[in-house]
Amino acid sequence: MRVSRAHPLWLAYVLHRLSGLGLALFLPLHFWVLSYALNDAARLDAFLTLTDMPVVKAAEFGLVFLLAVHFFGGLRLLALEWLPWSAPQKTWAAAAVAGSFLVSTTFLLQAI
Amino acid sequence: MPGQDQGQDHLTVTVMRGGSDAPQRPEAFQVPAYDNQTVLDVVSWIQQNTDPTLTYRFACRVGMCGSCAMMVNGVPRWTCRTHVNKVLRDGALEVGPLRNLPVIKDLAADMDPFFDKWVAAEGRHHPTRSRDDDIAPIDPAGDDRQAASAGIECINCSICYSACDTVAGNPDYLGPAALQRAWTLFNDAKDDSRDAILDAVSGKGGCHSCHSMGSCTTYCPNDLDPLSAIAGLKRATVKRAFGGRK
Amino acid sequence: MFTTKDIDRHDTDILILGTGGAGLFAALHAKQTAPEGTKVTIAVKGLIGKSGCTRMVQGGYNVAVGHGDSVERHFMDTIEGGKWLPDQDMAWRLCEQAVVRIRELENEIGCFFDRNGDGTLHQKAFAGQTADRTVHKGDLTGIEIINRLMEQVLSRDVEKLQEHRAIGLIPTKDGSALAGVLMIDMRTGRFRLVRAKTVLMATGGGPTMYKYHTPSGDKTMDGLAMALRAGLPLRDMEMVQFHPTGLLAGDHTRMTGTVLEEGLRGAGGQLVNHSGQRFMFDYDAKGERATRDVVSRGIYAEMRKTNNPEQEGVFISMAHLGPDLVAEKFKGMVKRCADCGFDLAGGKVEVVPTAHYFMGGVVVDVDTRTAMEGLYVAGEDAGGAHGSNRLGGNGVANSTVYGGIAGDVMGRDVAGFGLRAPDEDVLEAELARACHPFSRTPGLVLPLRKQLQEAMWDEVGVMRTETGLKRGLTRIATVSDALMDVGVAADNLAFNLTWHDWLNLRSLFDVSEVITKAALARENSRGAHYREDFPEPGAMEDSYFTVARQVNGTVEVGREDVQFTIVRPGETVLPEGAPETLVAAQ
Amino acid sequence: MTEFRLYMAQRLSALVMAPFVLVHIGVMIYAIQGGLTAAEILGRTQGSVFWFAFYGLFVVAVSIHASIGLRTILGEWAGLRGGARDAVSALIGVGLFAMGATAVWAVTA
Ligand SMILES: Cc1cc2nc3c(=O)[nH]c(=O)nc-3n(C[C@H](O)[C@H](O)[C@H](O)COP(=O)(O)OP(=O)(O)OC[C@H]3O[C@@H](n4cnc5c(N)ncnc54)[C@H](O)[C@@H]3O)c2cc1C
Ligand code: HEM
Ligand code: SF4
Ligand code: F3S
Ligand code: FES
Repeated sequence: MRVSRAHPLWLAYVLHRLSGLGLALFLPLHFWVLSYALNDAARLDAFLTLTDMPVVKAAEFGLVFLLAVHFFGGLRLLALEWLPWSAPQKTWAAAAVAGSFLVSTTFLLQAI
Repeated sequence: MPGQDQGQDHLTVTVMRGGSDAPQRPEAFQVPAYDNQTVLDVVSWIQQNTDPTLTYRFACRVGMCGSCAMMVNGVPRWTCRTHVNKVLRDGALEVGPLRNLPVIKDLAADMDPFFDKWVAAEGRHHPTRSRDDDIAPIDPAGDDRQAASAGIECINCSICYSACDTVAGNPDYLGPAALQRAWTLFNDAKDDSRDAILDAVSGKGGCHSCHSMGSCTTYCPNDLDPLSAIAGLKRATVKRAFGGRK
Repeated sequence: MFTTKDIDRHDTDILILGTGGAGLFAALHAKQTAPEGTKVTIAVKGLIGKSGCTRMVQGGYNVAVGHGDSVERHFMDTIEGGKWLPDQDMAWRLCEQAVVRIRELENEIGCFFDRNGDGTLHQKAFAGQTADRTVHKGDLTGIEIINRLMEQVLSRDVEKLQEHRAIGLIPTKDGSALAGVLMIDMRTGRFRLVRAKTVLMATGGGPTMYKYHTPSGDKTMDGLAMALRAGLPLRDMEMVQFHPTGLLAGDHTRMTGTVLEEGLRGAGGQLVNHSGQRFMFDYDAKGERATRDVVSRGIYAEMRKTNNPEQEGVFISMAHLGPDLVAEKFKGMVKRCADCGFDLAGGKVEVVPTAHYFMGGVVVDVDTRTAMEGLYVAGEDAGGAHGSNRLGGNGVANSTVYGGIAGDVMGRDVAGFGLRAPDEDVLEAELARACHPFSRTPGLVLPLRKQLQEAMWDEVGVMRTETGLKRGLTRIATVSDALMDVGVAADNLAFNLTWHDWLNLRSLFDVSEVITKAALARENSRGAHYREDFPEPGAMEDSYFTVARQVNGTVEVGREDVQFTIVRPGETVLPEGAPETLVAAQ
Repeated sequence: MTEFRLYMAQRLSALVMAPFVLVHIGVMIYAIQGGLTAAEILGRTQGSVFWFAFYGLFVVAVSIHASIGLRTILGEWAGLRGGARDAVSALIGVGLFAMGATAVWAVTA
């Protein structure tokens, strides 16, 4: 049977998990790109010029977005678990998502 | 067939059948609609009038025993106190056994794992006094007591347990109700075993496995808040690790 | 189709039937007093602690601790409330042990009962009490008691047979002792004989043979029906307590009959008839605040006057107290009504008297022993402690007190007993009885249950007459015969609720007949039993109780004199000059 | 490692990363504004003890944090249990650390 469970806290949980997973998958790639610098700065350069391309821009936006989502979601969780407040958790979830959007949009605007 | 009189409105009800030995399969029924009708009434009507082999469970019929919980249109609910109108989608209902528990037959789930975990979470009182002593005077408004009282009205219906995806993914996870019970006891001035409780909820599948997804709190029919209770346990274990005492 | 060879056999030392207050307490106490290594088994028709009525207790637990109250005062209220019919030794033990039991519940089991601001226990007075005596946890006292008991039992080494329904007491060949209990493992549909050295029957009575009733769905008088077949004497069987305000929501919903709490009337709730008139003052000077039996009769009489098939009940109306106030003070009740589509706070809700508690039961001594060696009975299955009327708050006190006593006594007795050989003929007869419906064409069981419930409500209900009761006997017999021709398909017996509906109904028929015959035998009106043709209570000095027994297949009812072992009518055990009541005037 | 220790390690590493993430995002925004070149990046970071420590700690924290996180996901979503799950996640942690360390070395050495 299909399970319905779309409520703010659950969405926040899924978002946090998917963003964490996304970051974990991206991280090795990121490290690999940076390691290029070790033996060939030019190759790194060539790669980095790709950042001008819209696709790469979008990917980068996505990554920073993931990081922001995960960061705020993580802070939300830490607050929720470790600070003894409890009631308006939904507001927290919402605020975290809103905050991440804010940051990533700033980034996007800056980058253009 | 009685009840299926012409002209009366009908509900289309899909019921999950099957169990431990037969695979689950949906079966559709037409059930007459009434003004005051709960999901339990709908299920009962099918068993009493159309299919005598349909299995479900209930006892109190007023939301006190927590025996009648089922999945209703994808959401775990106490069926004896769920008015059909509240959950009907396009005149249809889909009813199944509680999620995250073994199915015995049709709509009756095996609740033993739920209670085994209740016990595993040290979910029982550890006495400091005996029947020969007076009853301890306790300030009902004290902080500890308020925290203990917050979760005390749990009817162990297992709705939160069925709603939680962590339970679904992690068979060791003690689940929201058992952990909430542990938190209640932890705050109970009369309880002797606060350390044992924290130990019990710090192991495999303990409170640290919870991802605060809050489905427990969202769907608890008694408006209890296991999410916050579990957060309380996490806090208490962290405090203890840093040498803090309760 | 089944023979005794198909029965799984299983042995234990102490067997407990039922997991209400009585059953769970018995398990705990048996573990405490029985010799090391004694095997304790609990078998229950539903899930442990989740079935039965103890869980549904709202108002609370009567116990004389504080507010100037005393065991003597609790005892006198119990005797007078029971109209001098209670077994006085049982009533005394109930009041005396309740004091210990409540401390055990708080201190050892872990219950938390509501406190006053200064930390002491909060106590209130139900109707019929002369002291603030009722300990409670909000209006969900039963959940607190049963959950705490349940987790204590679950965490001990007790064998659990859940969804095991007892269907027959199997004695030894000479019939003097109990050998074991025949059960159906409901989940698989298989039969199982559990032999034990001692057996506690705590299946909780439950007058669910009435059209309107409050008890949980698993309670269908199985215990008393089994005791009847085993030839045990049953007392006070005419005494069925009706709660005045059961919800009336139509016969297609299981909500019908469930209790709207007593406190609503206490707080000023008004009962009005279909012309919008308050009527309770026509029946009693206390109006809506009169005791349960009086209000139930008032409502019943009013319903009869109206005699409108469309509008059966009367209405309870709270709105004049201010909907917000009502919603706040009776949060749980208002929410429950709202869930079912009724507006208790602002509108009016249709109500009807509803069968609530069964005072009658197996004759036992103060140690819960019965006439049959090895069989003990406690809780609502046992008769005697309440006489003709149970005070609100004495029900759960009774089940927990006597459950604990049963556990202690069985724990001590068990060493002196061995396992006994069952009478295979009785076993075969009980098996055949349970299998009877497989030999008939399958049909619907529900309509017959409805017919029984109508008959009991009409003829053996709140008000009774000889003609009505006799008519009742005929109606019961007719439908009972009809049941024997309704079959159940035997192709899938695993968790087959329809088979169990059939068996439930069988028990209800058997006990309904006893209730009716006992009601015929009592030619006066006491407590819950009201005979329109004998409205007087009769001289208290000459009080008798009824004892019913099945002899050669027919139910015979006799009368026995009440023994005033502690106090005689007109006297009191309270010290001289003790005030009439300690409850501040409302 | 007990569940509780893993929990603590994940939360503490997250706390450690929090300021790093903010700074890192800030730097990226700043860098991207001018368009990135390898020389620009390396010019800023190479030979800097500060950036070495900064990214070094970041890498340590993230390896711990992500491997524990993936361990949970492997358990709940991939049904991996017991030793296998611990081994896989430890491997991921070590791998992340190795790659991260190489990268940090590359940009700061
Ligand atoms: C709605 C409601 C409110 C009440 N409020 C109060 C109150 O405020 N104060 C008060 O004092 N009393 C109250 N009572 C009465 C009180 O609940 C009972 O008197 C008491 O709890 C009975 O306890 P018990 O252990 O005998 O039976 P129960 O608690 O009813 O338990 C019976 C057990 O036996 C099991 N069983 C039944 N048949 C079989 C079988 N064939 N085989 C195996 N197991 C079987 C059942 O499943 C159940 O587990 C209330 C009752 C109801 C219905
Ligand atoms: C400062 C930033 C970060 C914070 C505050 C943070 C916080 C958290 C927290 C609290 C959790 C636990 C979630 C839970 O158990 O439900 C978590 C999980 C996780 N984190 Fe982070 N994190 C941060 C950065 C990162 C980074 C950079 C990565 C990627 C490499 C990452 C990957 C993960 C993964 C994979 C999980 C597991 C998700 C889950 O269990 O649902 N995190 N994070
Ligand atoms: S916490 Fe709520 S949902 Fe969970 S078992 Fe208790 S009452 Fe049911
Ligand atoms: S739904 Fe599950 S993950 Fe935690 S907050 Fe509730 S227990
Ligand atoms: S039947 Fe008891 S909670 Fe629904």
